[in-house]
Amino acid sequence: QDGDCSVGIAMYTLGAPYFAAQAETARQVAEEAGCEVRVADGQNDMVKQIGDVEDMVAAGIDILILNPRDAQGLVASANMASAQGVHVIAIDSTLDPSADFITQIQSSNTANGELVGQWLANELNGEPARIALISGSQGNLVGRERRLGVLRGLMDAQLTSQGDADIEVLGQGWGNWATEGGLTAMEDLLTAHPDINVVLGENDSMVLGARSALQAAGRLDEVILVAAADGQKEALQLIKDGEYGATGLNNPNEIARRAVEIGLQAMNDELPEGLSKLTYTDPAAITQENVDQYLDPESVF
Amino acid sequence: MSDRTAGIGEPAATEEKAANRKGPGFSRLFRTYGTLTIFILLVLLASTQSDAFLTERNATNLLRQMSGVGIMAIGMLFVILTRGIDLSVGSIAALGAVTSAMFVQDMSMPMAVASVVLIGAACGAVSGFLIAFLRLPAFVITLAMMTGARGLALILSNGQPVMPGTSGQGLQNFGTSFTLGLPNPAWLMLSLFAIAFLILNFSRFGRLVKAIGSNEEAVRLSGISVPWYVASVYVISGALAAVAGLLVTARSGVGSAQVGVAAELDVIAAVVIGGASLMGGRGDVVNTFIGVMILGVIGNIMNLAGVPGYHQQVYLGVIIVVAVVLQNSAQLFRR
Amino acid sequence: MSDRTAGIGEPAATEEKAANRKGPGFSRLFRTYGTLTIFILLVLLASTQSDAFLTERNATNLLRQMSGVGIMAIGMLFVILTRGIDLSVGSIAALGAVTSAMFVQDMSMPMAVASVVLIGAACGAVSGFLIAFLRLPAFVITLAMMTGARGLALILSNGQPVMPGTSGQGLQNFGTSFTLGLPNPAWLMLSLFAIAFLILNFSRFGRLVKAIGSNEEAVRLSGISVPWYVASVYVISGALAAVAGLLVTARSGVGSAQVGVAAELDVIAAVVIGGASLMGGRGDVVNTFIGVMILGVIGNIMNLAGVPGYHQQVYLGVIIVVAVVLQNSAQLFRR
Amino acid sequence: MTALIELDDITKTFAGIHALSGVNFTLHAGEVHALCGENGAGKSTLIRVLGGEMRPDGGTIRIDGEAVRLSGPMDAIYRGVSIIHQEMALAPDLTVAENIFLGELPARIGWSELNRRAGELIDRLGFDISPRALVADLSVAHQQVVEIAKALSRKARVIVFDEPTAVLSIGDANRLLEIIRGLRSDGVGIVYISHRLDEIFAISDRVSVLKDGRNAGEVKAEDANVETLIRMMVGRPLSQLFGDKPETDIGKEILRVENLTLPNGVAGISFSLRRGEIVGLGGLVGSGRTEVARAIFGADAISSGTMTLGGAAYRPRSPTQAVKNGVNLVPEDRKGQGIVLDMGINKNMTMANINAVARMGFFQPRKERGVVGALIKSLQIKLGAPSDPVSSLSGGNQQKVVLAKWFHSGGDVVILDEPTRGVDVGAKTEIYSLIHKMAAAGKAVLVISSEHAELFGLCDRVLVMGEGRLRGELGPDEFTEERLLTLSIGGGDRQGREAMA
Ligand SMILES: Nc1ncnc2c1ncn2[C@@H]1O[C@H](COP(=O)(O)OP(=O)(O)OP(=O)(O)O)[C@@H](O)[C@H]1O
Ligand SMILES: Nc1ncnc2c1ncn2[C@@H]1O[C@H](COP(=O)(O)OP(=O)(O)OP(=O)(O)O)[C@@H](O)[C@H]1O
Ligand SMILES: O[C@@H]1[C@H](O)[C@H](O)CO[C@H]1O
Ligand SMILES: [Mg+2]
Ligand SMILES: [Mg+2]
Repeated sequence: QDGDCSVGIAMYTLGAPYFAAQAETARQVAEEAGCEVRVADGQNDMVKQIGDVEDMVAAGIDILILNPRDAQGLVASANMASAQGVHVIAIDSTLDPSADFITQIQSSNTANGELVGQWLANELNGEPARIALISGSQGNLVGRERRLGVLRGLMDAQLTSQGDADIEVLGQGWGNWATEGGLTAMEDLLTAHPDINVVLGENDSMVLGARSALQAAGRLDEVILVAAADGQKEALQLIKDGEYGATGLNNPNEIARRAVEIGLQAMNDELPEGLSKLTYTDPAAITQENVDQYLDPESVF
Repeated sequence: MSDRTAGIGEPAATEEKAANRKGPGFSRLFRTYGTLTIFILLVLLASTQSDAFLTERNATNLLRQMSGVGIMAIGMLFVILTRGIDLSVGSIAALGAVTSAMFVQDMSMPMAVASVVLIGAACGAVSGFLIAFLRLPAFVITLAMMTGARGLALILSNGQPVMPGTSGQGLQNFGTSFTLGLPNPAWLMLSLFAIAFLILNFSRFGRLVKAIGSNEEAVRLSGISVPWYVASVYVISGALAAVAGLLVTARSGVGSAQVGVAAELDVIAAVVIGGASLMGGRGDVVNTFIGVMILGVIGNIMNLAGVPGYHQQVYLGVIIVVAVVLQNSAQLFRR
Repeated sequence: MSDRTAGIGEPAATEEKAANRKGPGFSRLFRTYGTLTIFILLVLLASTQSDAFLTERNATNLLRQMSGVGIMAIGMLFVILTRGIDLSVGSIAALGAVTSAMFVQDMSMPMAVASVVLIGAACGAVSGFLIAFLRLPAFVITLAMMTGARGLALILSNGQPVMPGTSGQGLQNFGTSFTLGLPNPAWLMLSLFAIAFLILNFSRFGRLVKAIGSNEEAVRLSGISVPWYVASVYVISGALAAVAGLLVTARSGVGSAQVGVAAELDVIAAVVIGGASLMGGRGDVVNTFIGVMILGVIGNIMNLAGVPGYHQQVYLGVIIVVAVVLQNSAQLFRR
Repeated sequence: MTALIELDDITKTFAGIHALSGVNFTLHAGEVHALCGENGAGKSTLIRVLGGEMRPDGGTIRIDGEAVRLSGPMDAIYRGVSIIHQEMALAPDLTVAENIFLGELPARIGWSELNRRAGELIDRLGFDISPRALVADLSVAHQQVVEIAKALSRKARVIVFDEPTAVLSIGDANRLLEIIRGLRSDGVGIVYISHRLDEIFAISDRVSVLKDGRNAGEVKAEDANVETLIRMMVGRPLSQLFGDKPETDIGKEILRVENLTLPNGVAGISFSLRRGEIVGLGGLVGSGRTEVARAIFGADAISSGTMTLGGAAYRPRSPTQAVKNGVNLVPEDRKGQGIVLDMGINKNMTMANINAVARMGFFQPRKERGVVGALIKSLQIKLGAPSDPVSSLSGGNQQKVVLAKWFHSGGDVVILDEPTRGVDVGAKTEIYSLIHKMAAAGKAVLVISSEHAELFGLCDRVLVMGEGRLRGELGPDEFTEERLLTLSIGGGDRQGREAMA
């Protein structure tokens, strides 16, 4: 049945572990189903990704798994692919719902943020939040949703429990989604604002880096570490060991697996009735209490 | 002294030179057609790798995909001819992408386009002034502009993609439709290449730009205001980069400040694969176009043939080296 | 010439000039101390912006944060002295980061470090060979290496962070601890700068590297095998870039293929802010170090003062231009 | 006595061109053997072969009677052969001492020792140059001295000078000849290449002439004179080197310079030029002639002073303004400043007056072809095709292209800085006749030259500079080397004679 099924996986970047894992899982699942697979690395460039999609469609794919660089920018590409009879599934980053695709699968940054924020409010237990914020990259919408999600959740939880909110974001550093970026950003934040008690990062990698900085400064004990997203296994291990507060569940493998499965269903005309255009994975704040449910030392990510 | 015309002070060498010297003749030939040869080899190779390659649809895709890099390569060629370099093109493209999405909301299309081009030209003028009149190193000045223009694009857009809204429909229509079987962005790129060809080969400006790259002092001492010419090439490069950014907005329907990150590297690579010398004075429009297409085909065929992402980068590196080796093979063999 | 023996170890100083000709004398003075002046101005400015700036802790941070860029800048200085350029340092650093995390798992520390350095040197050797022996343009060759080495790092790590595990604890201990009040990475950078100083000023190798950038033909005609020297600087640059990558792993505890994206631009900017000329032959170790620190202080103070992200980029661009203008002001005023 | 160097039947071809065919050349210890010939005759190629920089296609090189195959420049240096190149081979960013010992720097450099040794060598040559000075800061003459010191440092038994005086003024050239005499008496064998025949007679024991890559003869210097040498080089007698000065009407004053003072020490320069006049500007190196020329041309800044052009105030801020006003300059450094080497001959010729062959910024190819064709014809430039790069021409013809450029631009004042530097005798006579043509066309011509014969043969009067001042003017009846040197050195006649000796 080789050749009957061809899957294109167009990632806007493979330059971060999360995406590499996502693409890898999608590839595995599709190959197990007997499909031929091609993976494209958009290298963070919207124009390159548009070209990648064009090339894949020209090469004759049946299913397109698209993690779009830009919600609007890839609309035309998705429409074009669908018009050519390709079954398009969007994953992770948002694709504008006006586009022609089957469904979008992603975690809800708002829902995750709400849960992580709540957990943090509990942990602070009335203490004011003095936050060092470590953001991903400038102009990134996902990052914005994540930080606002957690801050919103924190604010709401404080209001609910105390009737007021005492939250101060002392500084925002930029860590480029990466461990070493989080490390450097944290060093400067720590120097400028020695009196923080929370580190909030937009993903685990950066918080892991920030943790190294805190460790080197001997400040690990006084600071709560939380990430808005991912559930990277190194972070989960630390959560289990009680050395890392919480993170939002954003499992790349789960998202990829479901996307490919839906794509195959669409190809075989077996789509479930009433599939909505937006499929959120279940939100969760991963904490020491529930970490065993998510920790898999063998997983890629 | 009746026979002064007959070879006084002139070793019979020069006539002989033109007639007999095979080395430089061959080298000249390869310098002119080397890029084309590489391109043809690559196309042949590509067509064995995927049936989809030699299709009209794919050719169309390729032209459209490379239109931005192609347009920036034109400006870069002018810059490189003067011995300069422009690292800011990607960022100026981002500025162009963002501002075009903003301007079409409140201006007529021609006004919006003109304003975008003007902004790009203004960025180029700032770099050009510093480089040409204050004689500061182009690498660092355009590096600073690269940082600055990107920051500006982010500030203007507030880091959010700018939606041109319904008023931007005209722009998007232009960007996504075809004329006479070719995508409009491809037409735009091809016409700009044609204009550049005319300028570089038949105009005073083009000739002097080339001469400046070869020997700036000689041009200056010929009574020509070199700094104006040098500054101009950065203005051109900036304006064209803004156009490239506008095209991205036209194609994608959104003005993003993330456009063109690291584009300068692709653009410079294309120009050099097209045989231009970073030491100035050497390079031409047709080969630059072919250089752009070579770069495009490399990426295109790897996608078609399903080369996995990370491996693509390694192959890309290897193919660039092979292209440059071939490009310089005439020179290599001569030694 | 009575005082000929005075001023031991001062290759650059000429009393003759300082005494007799004011223009160039002043220019030389600024060429030597200009970078320092810029640095001092910047430090003064910075200390008015944030109380945290002039603290020991911040100075320590700064040195540690710049250790990677600093180490790569040493290699880049050698490359730039020969009129070359190395765009691949960031990618080779990534390769170094990934391989060091891999190697410490199965090798003794010294073996692992040696292997990492060797891999960086090998990448440099490939570029160096192509540039020096086949005389291909450094810009494009190292651009290809930039793409290729990054691809390799990604393939080796599968795009995932490589955890050195418990066997990597030694490395991480080194990377995160202090010796005599200074972080170890800072010590490493400072010692490498010191070694580079000795090599560049007191060794045949260093002087010939400088001479090659100044007039390659002269060196060749002195019977020296220029290509070996040119190739060597890329080997050095590659090896040092790998060390910089290893340091990142040592500091952060994971080996990531994302290390050093666009680092080449920072590194080159630092070297040029340090007064080196991209036309070769001009540049020295001390000023390069100051150039690295200038770049570090710019970013550091903006972070401390809480300049919002997008604006930082615009300021960075402006400050780089100002630094280069000051750096070249002697030359500007003279005209 | 076996010859120090014996080149036997040397052949060298470049892609079809016979640069050398069967050339023989010998050199003994303690002699100066001059090598003459037109541009492109093969002189430089022959010494590259001798210096191990090029491998000959055929023939034998014998050093001390032993046949050798030189593997590279180092091999030649090791065997005692040092070459001082036409294009100077120094690294400007390094110090004098480093440059002297460039090929043999110790792995670990001890600066005091290196500087001491360099100082000794420079002292031995009788110059006062700091070993720690950067070469970039030295005058051309001093750079030449560094080159010689470099050769001495290698204990060279053979030193080859390829046109060493082309960039030197007569005073420095004379000091150089003095050094060479010293080397000769120390037993060093010298090969001396020059286009200045007077020097050849002043210094050499034997003269070999190359023509079209072959031996055209060898004579003892004492048995030869200028005519015989020229005949050997050119293949026929050259009756008049400077040609007939056509009767031109010296017209109205066109350029007047008053009290011109420059930032670099040139001060109080006043003179005027009239239409149809050829005025010389003589003096020693560094006397500021080039700088005066560049200032008039707007290429360098002026501190004070006034100029008038055709009666109107003239103060150019750039060469562009000078050219607009009809002031032209043929710069001294042809390759660096005069032409764009890798651009077409035709394109170089029209560069200074593009508007004459272009409309609305675009070239009119037919018009340009016409202009170029006429220029090639009237200047008798020998070339393959007009679109060939200038680099394909011999030095003399390259120089004519620069002249053609200004011929075409049609200015009123033409300044020629060392117009015949590095140009062979045949081409020189043609350039002289061009200069006459310019004057005949009513231009005012100012010729800077370090060859006194040239100034005297060509000019109506000669201005003499020394140490940045205009020291005086010589009329045709005062045209003697002695007068010129006296003025330029600024002392009494005794000093002048010394410099001559
Ligand atoms: N590397 C080369 N490649 C090709 N041709 C060359 C090369 N070097 C010299 N030639 C040719 O060989 C011939 C001899 O040149 P050479 O430089 O020896 O002349 P020359 O006698 O030194 O002239 P000049 O007086 O102008 O210095 C010329 O026709 C020249 O064009
Ligand atoms: N000994 C020296 N040291 C440093 N610079 C010097 C020296 N001699 C000359 N120069 C520089 O070069 C300039 C030489 O002047 P210029 O070239 O105008 O002289 P010239 O009379 O035209 O000599 P030439 O015959 O070399 O053309 C001086 O003004 C000075 O700037
Ligand atoms: O979810 C992903 C990962 O967190 C990645 O590390 C950065 O971008 C986000 O979109
Ligand atoms: Mg010669
Ligand atoms: Mg002069």
